[in-house]
Amino acid sequence: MYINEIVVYIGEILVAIGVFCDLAASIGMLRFPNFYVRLHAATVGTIGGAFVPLIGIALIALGAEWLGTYRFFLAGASIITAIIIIILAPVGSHVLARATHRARLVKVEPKVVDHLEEDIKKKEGDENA
Amino acid sequence: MKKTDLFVIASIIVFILSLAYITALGGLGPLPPINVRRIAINYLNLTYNMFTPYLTVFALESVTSIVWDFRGLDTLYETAVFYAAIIASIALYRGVYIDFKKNIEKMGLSPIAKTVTRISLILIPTVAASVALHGHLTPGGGFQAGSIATVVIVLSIIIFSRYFLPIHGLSKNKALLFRSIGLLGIAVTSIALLLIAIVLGVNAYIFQNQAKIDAPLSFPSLVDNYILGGSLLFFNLFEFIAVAFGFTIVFLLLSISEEKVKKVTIDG
Amino acid sequence: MSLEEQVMLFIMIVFPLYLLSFTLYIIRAIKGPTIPDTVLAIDALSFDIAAFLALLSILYRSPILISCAVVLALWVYALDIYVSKYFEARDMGD
Amino acid sequence: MLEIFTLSLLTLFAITSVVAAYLAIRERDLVKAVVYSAIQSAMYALIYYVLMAPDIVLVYIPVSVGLIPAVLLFVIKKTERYEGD
Repeated sequence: MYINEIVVYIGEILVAIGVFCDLAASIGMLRFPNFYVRLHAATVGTIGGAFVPLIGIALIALGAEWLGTYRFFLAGASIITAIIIIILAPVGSHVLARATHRARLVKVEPKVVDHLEEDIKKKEGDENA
Repeated sequence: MKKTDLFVIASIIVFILSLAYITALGGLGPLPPINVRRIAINYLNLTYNMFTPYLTVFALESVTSIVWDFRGLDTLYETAVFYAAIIASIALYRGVYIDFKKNIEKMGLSPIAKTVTRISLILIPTVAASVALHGHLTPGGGFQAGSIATVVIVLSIIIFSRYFLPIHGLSKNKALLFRSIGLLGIAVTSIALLLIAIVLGVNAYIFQNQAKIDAPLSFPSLVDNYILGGSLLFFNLFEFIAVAFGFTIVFLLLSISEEKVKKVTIDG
Repeated sequence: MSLEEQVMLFIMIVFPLYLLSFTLYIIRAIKGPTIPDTVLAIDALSFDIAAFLALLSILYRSPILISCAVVLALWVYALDIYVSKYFEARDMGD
Repeated sequence: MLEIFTLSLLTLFAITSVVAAYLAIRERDLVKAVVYSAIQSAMYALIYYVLMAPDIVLVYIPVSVGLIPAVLLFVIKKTERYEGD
């Protein structure tokens, strides 16, 4: 009989972690200086702030008997959404960062070394020579 | 964003809020009543009510229950609008052929994006099919599922390149064929009752799926205790096919390079 | 306190925190000096909203609302891909 | 309590959509305008969600966030990015 409550409590802990990650990511998104630094905050926001709470919501839905039969639909769809997010979100930010660097839209400002830029310059030099 | 922009936005928001406040106070005419009206109560009672099997529509969703008997007409008009748009784009691009290129390794975006897209090529159509086949139980239906499935088409055109779909066997003409199959399915579903009625020698309505007083035939709503939803299942399935392949045609044509189109349209 | 009331109370406590973080994301999305900033902010915002919509469907006690979350997560990824393809390639079909 | 939260959610989405629509009209850079209009329509979709119309949301998000930006970006790539005077 206690299995429902245990599942719901685990789910609530996961949602609470998600909310914390979400707040941290949004503050970082606002305060960080440029695009490449903001990518870190976006990672926290998508994986910690969307994937983890969706798993938690699936657990809460499994334990929530007052929602009726359709709670299994809710749990399954949450897990599918979580899988979609963990597959697609990193690729989205990767593609965006690659395009930004290639089109030179944002300057890589606080940098020690930028191997990608050196490679591109070397390639262009080879082509010109 | 400049300071004048901020000022204009703030004044627009204040205007909208004050308009909303005046409307809520009843300054622009009488307010509609808050409690549920009688026709809404009727719809809610007759949506899925097992105790009155002669009046209920056996649909769990109230939007479906409202368009229950007219879902065929709903589908017809949706497809008609879309049909005109697709025919226009095909006519605009007449004479332009998508060329065939085998070597597409170096085109498109990075290898990471390509690998992940190969996974989602299976994942996304599954989600779309579940939305289409559950259209009579949960929110969703043919148009929604078709537009979800279009994600795959657009992503594969943009991430791999415009040659990816023709290489894997989905050329423009084949998409047109599948779309025609979808349209044919919608047509057959809408006149199926009439055909059966002609054979049996009774009256029937086209585009409708409930038995009337003078027309005894209807699509089955329950099969072996599973809610089937009459003709809704068939309409959703065929419209899913029609919409998905219609969008495929549009995006395949849009992705052709501009020089090629100019050559055909200007030189004739 | 029953399990139902306790879950509802928990969601009520979480709700304003979500609203606060949405506001911050939206400020970045509107302000964002370059286009990638805006798109990145919309990206993170929409994935978080997808999680929040699932939570709302528990709060409103209507589980069938969940299918919107899947659609939102899928299409925002597509928006990323369009914008980056626009900047990276010479032609959208290449 | 639930009503207050729901109303504040609606207010946030509605005000954001007004701001995004204004910026999409004013913007000279058409790619940026497309992104702003995507924000505006996503906010409208969420308003529909809160008002319990999931069918509309399922149509509105694909068409306004997915298909219209795709078509517009295809077309902008074939013409010009900046709006003339």
